[in-house]
Amino acid sequence: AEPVIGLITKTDTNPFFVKMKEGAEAEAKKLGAKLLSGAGKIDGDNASQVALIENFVAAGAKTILITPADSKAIIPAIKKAQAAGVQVIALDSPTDPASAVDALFATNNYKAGELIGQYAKAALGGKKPVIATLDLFPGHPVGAQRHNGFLQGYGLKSLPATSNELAKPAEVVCMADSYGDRAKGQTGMENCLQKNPGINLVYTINEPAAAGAYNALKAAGKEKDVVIVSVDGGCDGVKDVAAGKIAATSQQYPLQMAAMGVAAGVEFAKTGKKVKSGYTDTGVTLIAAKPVAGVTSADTKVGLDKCWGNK
Amino acid sequence: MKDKLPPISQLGPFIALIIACAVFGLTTDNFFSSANFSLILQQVMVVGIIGIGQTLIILTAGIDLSCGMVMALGSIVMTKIAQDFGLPAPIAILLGIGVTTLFGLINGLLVTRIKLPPFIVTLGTFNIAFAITQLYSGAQTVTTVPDAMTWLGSTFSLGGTRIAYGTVLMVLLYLVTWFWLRDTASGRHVYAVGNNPEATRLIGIPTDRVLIGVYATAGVFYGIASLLAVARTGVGDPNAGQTENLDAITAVVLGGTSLFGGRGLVLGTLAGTIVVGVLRNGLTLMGVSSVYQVLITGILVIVAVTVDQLSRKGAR
Amino acid sequence: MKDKLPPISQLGPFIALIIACAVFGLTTDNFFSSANFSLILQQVMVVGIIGIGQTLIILTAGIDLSCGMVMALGSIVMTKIAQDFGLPAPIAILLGIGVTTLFGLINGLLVTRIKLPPFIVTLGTFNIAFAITQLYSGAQTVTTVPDAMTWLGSTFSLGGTRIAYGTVLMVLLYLVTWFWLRDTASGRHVYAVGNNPEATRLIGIPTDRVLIGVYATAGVFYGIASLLAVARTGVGDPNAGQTENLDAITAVVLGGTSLFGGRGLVLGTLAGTIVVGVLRNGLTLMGVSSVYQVLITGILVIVAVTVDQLSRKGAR
Amino acid sequence: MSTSNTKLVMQAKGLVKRYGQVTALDGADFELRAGEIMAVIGDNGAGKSSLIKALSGATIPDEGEILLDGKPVQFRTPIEARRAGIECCYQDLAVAPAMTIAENLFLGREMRREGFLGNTLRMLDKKKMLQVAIERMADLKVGIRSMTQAVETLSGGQRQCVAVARAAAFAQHVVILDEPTAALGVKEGNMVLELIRRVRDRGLPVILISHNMPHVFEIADRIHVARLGKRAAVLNPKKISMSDTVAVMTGAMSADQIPADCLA
Amino acid sequence: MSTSNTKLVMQAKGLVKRYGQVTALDGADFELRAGEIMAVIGDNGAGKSSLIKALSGATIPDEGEILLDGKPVQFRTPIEARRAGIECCYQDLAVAPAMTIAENLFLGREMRREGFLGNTLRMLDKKKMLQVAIERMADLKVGIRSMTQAVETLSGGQRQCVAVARAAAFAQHVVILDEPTAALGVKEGNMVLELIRRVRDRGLPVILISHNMPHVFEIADRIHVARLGKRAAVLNPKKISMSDTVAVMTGAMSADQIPADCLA
Ligand SMILES: Nc1ncnc2c1ncn2[C@@H]1O[C@H](COP(=O)(O)OP(=O)(O)OP(=O)(O)O)[C@@H](O)[C@H]1O
Ligand SMILES: Nc1ncnc2c1ncn2[C@@H]1O[C@H](COP(=O)(O)OP(=O)(O)OP(=O)(O)O)[C@@H](O)[C@H]1O
Ligand SMILES: [Mg+2]
Ligand SMILES: [Mg+2]
Repeated sequence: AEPVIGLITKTDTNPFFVKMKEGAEAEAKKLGAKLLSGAGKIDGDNASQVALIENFVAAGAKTILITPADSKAIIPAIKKAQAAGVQVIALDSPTDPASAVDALFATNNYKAGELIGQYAKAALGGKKPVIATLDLFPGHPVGAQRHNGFLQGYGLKSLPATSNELAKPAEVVCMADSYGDRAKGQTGMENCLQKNPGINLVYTINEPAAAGAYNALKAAGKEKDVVIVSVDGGCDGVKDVAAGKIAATSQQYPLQMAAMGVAAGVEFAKTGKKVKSGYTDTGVTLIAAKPVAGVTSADTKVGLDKCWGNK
Repeated sequence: MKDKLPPISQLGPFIALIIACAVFGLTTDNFFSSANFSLILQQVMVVGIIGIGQTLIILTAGIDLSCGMVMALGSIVMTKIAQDFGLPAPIAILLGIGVTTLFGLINGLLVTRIKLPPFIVTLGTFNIAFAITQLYSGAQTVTTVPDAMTWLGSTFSLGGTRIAYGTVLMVLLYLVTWFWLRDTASGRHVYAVGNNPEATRLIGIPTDRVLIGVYATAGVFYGIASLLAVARTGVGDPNAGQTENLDAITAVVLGGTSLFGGRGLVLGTLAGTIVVGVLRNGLTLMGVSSVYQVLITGILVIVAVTVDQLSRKGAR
Repeated sequence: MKDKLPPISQLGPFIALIIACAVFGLTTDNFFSSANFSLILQQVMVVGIIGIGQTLIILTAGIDLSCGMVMALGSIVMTKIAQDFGLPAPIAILLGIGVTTLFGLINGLLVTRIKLPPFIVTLGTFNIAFAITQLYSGAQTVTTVPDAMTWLGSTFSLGGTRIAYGTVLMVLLYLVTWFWLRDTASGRHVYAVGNNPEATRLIGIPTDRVLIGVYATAGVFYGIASLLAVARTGVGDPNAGQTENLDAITAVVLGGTSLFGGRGLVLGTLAGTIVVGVLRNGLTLMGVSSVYQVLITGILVIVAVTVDQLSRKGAR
Repeated sequence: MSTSNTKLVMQAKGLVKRYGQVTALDGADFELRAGEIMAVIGDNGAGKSSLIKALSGATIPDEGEILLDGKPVQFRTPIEARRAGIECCYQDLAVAPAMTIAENLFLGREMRREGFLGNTLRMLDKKKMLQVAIERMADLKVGIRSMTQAVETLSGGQRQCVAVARAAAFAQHVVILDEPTAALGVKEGNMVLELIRRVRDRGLPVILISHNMPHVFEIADRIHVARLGKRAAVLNPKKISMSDTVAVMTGAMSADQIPADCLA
Repeated sequence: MSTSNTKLVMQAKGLVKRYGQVTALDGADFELRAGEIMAVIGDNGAGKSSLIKALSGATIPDEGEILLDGKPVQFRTPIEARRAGIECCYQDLAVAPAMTIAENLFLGREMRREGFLGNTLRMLDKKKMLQVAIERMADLKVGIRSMTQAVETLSGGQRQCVAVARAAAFAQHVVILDEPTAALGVKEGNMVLELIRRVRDRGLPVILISHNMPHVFEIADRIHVARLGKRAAVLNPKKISMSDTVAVMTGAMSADQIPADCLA
């Protein structure tokens, strides 16, 4: 019978994970494997992911690919699956400790943040930064990693990659939760502009939030004076970079993660050989329409080439 | 005949509004400005219009969990149809509103014809609308949106303050609904059905038709909210609508409408909606971090209803 | 005196169960195995136990939105206290259950003493419990958990099938609650309060005390659910509990308990919980992708209540 | 028995209504003549309310036939009965407690304003409705201070007056009253009897369910005795004594023991 | 007037109860003697129900004083009144419609099983309660088939019998009945009167609100006339005529026009 591979994403509404799933499905079809997929009900939903691991094991999956919603809470369930002879590979986000899974194909969210931080510093060119951050929502590790990475990259007081709290140096004048959502990002930006009309740099958790922020800035007539940086690298996002709405974004590669994961699963089913353990960085590329000195970036053509979503 | 409904919590949201405004006014510089208030109104217009539909349904002792997801589906349908088939915006908008109305109608038919509890029906259609939204959009944001669909998000100037057309539409719809509920026979029947459905049936009012009408009308309002969501964000967003049901129900309850039906005022919902918007705006201006915002919102919601309840006791 | 409550939807979930099992049995290899059923029971035990508390509250015509978040707070409190102060597990567990009970008590006091609507009270405590959970845990998962707290997640063998102790506890608690509601005075008073609160008060039953008792008892159940959540995942998870309220209410309604209070059976909630668990498990085994799962769940929820409703009409 | 050729306005034949184990109606017959006051009496649970519920479309009988003006009708909802001009005041008072007295009186038959406001905006004429409400209630001489009071703030008897007034005021064809005087004081009870007479004088037949024998004998043209879900007899109150009537009602006397001239 | 030295079981002085604009009680006095049946009559809205609600703890009067056996009491809830042995059957029938007749009869005073099951597990003795319920309802001769029927399936009069039976069966000190015969048939009404007599014979005083004058005159030892929220007079039914009583009640005759020997 064809090997069974399970894919568990954080949600099935975030385009990032939807594309990851599509990539995995395409790869599975190509390699002749059966892909089962599932997702948490909301971001951070550990309980559903645990149930999915169990159900996939029951369904005969020999390899499970997971984007852990909670890097620590998922570990006991992973251990149980491994005890049943299943290979577990983390995608996108690491577990804590990272060694709990057989391998990790991921992007470094802290690093992604650092890149746009560095870019923003150069783009502002010595102007005193007045920063607004549109974060994810309370308690989410990816939200903290990107946020803290961004501040680190800018050279401001920040927190390490392991922290789940958001650093708030004096330069950050306003923080709002966007839930990674366009409408909420727009509302957050509007409120921040009321608080401090002098904001000249906006960090956003992802590109939909960035698009919302741009809407708000445009309505206030400030879109020209403010630098927006973001993370993700979806096609809509890259298009926004090309259009000058977003200054730069850190591009990540969900399709690649998925493809590598599925390939490893098929390999394990056929040969019984587990994937090389440890961390495989699927890479982050800084995409910017206008390169700045001292920071390596790719242009939007490269970005569009490798972007995920509808090109 | 003066419209003396028995006392309902109308003070609650207003007291909360005043307290919140006072605190924000004292602790922040920019809160008290017409620009800021105009902004808050824009931020609440989608939930505000969903809240009208939700109020109607709650007045009949029902509840609608599907409202937000149906709204999201509506905005995907109208934007995607316009994008894929190049249909003129008005037709695409009507089709979108048609879909949300259809969902309302289905809810209404299940509630009346098969006598299912509204909670479970709309939980079902919540899931169904979500799935259809995801499948039809391919989980992709629709970015090519005709200008006519975003017009309501644009602003005009009134005494130096920029006001969005959508805000005006919201207020108008509230006033129309208020008039309808208060001054027409069919509006009073909505109250009667919620107050005592069996009596209303025996008196000879077609209760089923009233209910179906209410659910379908709510669907129309969700469709208008779809359009406003598109106008506000400039895209068709398949991830929208997931929390709007709780938001809208909160606004309705905060506005003093009873979840047991038959008692309430639609204008209270407007006040309830604005309270939530003011809180979010003011707390952000104060620089309160988001966890504390959640905490404060939780406490304030309870305090608002408590103050209202106690003040009404005193008045008796 | 035979316990003949007026007919309520009890068939619904069972019919849905049978249909779902038949379909899954035919289309998948692994569905019909005792191991798989044991697994499903483990997966539903947290929501299952929350559902007992939710049933009690809904029987009194209330509703509890805070249940899941209070459960999450409880599991953070018990694990973090054990981790930070090295307290023995039983004491830490009791403290955790104490906190959830306190939340239940506060809900109950606000509902009875100030006469606030349960929906708005528990919406407030939902937010408050969430914020406290985040603040107290520093948004960090608590990973150092004493073995005694995970014991309920471990299994014993019964005729070759591994059964979790937590599952047994869940079934026991359902039976105890069923007995209580059916065969004791205070249990019957819960029904009476939900059925006609004013009459129950006039008859001379301390309705407020019954209500406060119900909310506090529900808090105890949420505390037990906290422990089971820790036992099941092996950690204290601050992000847990966000969707359990809708899940639990769905199970209660699917189990035939009326949201208007006074009618229902707690065992129906168990069936309702299992239906949802079976669906999720079976659809995953069938390889149905999650969006379609949502769609099918939505349709099945409606179909289950419809079939039930129609079958009862026929029986009359 | 000279009146037996009078036109039958309503007629029911062999009505059966079962609720699970309980048979509320067990082949009940009924006849209502034009312009008469027909009292329906019987023990508690005899099936009186079930009978009139079937006649007014509030429940659908399992078996049997209903004729209105000699034509078979099937009311599936109270609306259909109301369209046929039949108004009913039910025993468990069909009122919307949170709404005002005036609103309750006009529920389902609201008056609109004149002109644009009424025709196009369909705006209610609350002033006029209030005025008519005050008149109608004044007919009953009930001391209610304000018609804009919610019905739930009224005393038991006051509530009943609202329901009775509604049925009497708007009927076109038949008025059915299920124990309209049960909660009423002596004065108010007499007012309702007076009202019933006035309705009859308008030419409308009235079906009156009552346990109050003096009331029944004071006002009824004929008495329908319900017993165990059936019609036990139809009596002539001018001829039969109150105690014999009670004997028939409780089953102490069977129908064939009654002198023929007491039957109606 | 020889009985005026009898012990006063219950006494109320100057009770006032306002609902917004409406003054339901306007300085009402009340006296109940040991072992008597005290009828309370009055127009609709005269404040009868408000009076007994104040006496039974269902509402708290705004002003005034209540004495039980000469001692001032303040009932803040019906529970406190019930603990003092006062049982009340309210006009709008305090029943839980979804629960069975037997359950309704025993609500709040359930019987437990003997031994371990009852003492430790606090298990109800449903069999015994059912049996007692059947006996109590048999006292009233109501033809109800099954005590395990939900109350909502009963006819209006049957429901009333349940509420009356509950109050009569369990009182220790005072029984208050608010229009207990309103919805009852002739037979059942007489049964209730019979029951009231038996309660009095047990030595308990009874307060009976009724609009049924024949009933009142048949059974009452004294008649309290309520009018406009006050006590208009206390009459002696052995001396005064029914029509004079009605005249006092409706205000056609004032209290000082009544011959002194008719007062009680
Ligand atoms: N909805 C129902 N469900 C079950 N049984 C019912 C229902 N309605 C009426 N019954 C039963 O049918 C019988 C007749 O009831 P009905 O209400 O017609 O009596 P009635 O003559 O009006 O009595 P009353 O004088 O007490 O009002 C009763 O035994 C009652 O219990
Ligand atoms: N909860 C309430 N809110 C407002 N007004 C009330 C309330 N309860 C009673 N009233 C008013 O108080 C007055 C007295 O009412 P009450 O019920 O005591 O009259 P009653 O003598 O029992 O009349 P009935 O014979 O009709 O039962 C009435 O005018 C009534 O409208
Ligand atoms: Mg009846
Ligand atoms: Mg009264």
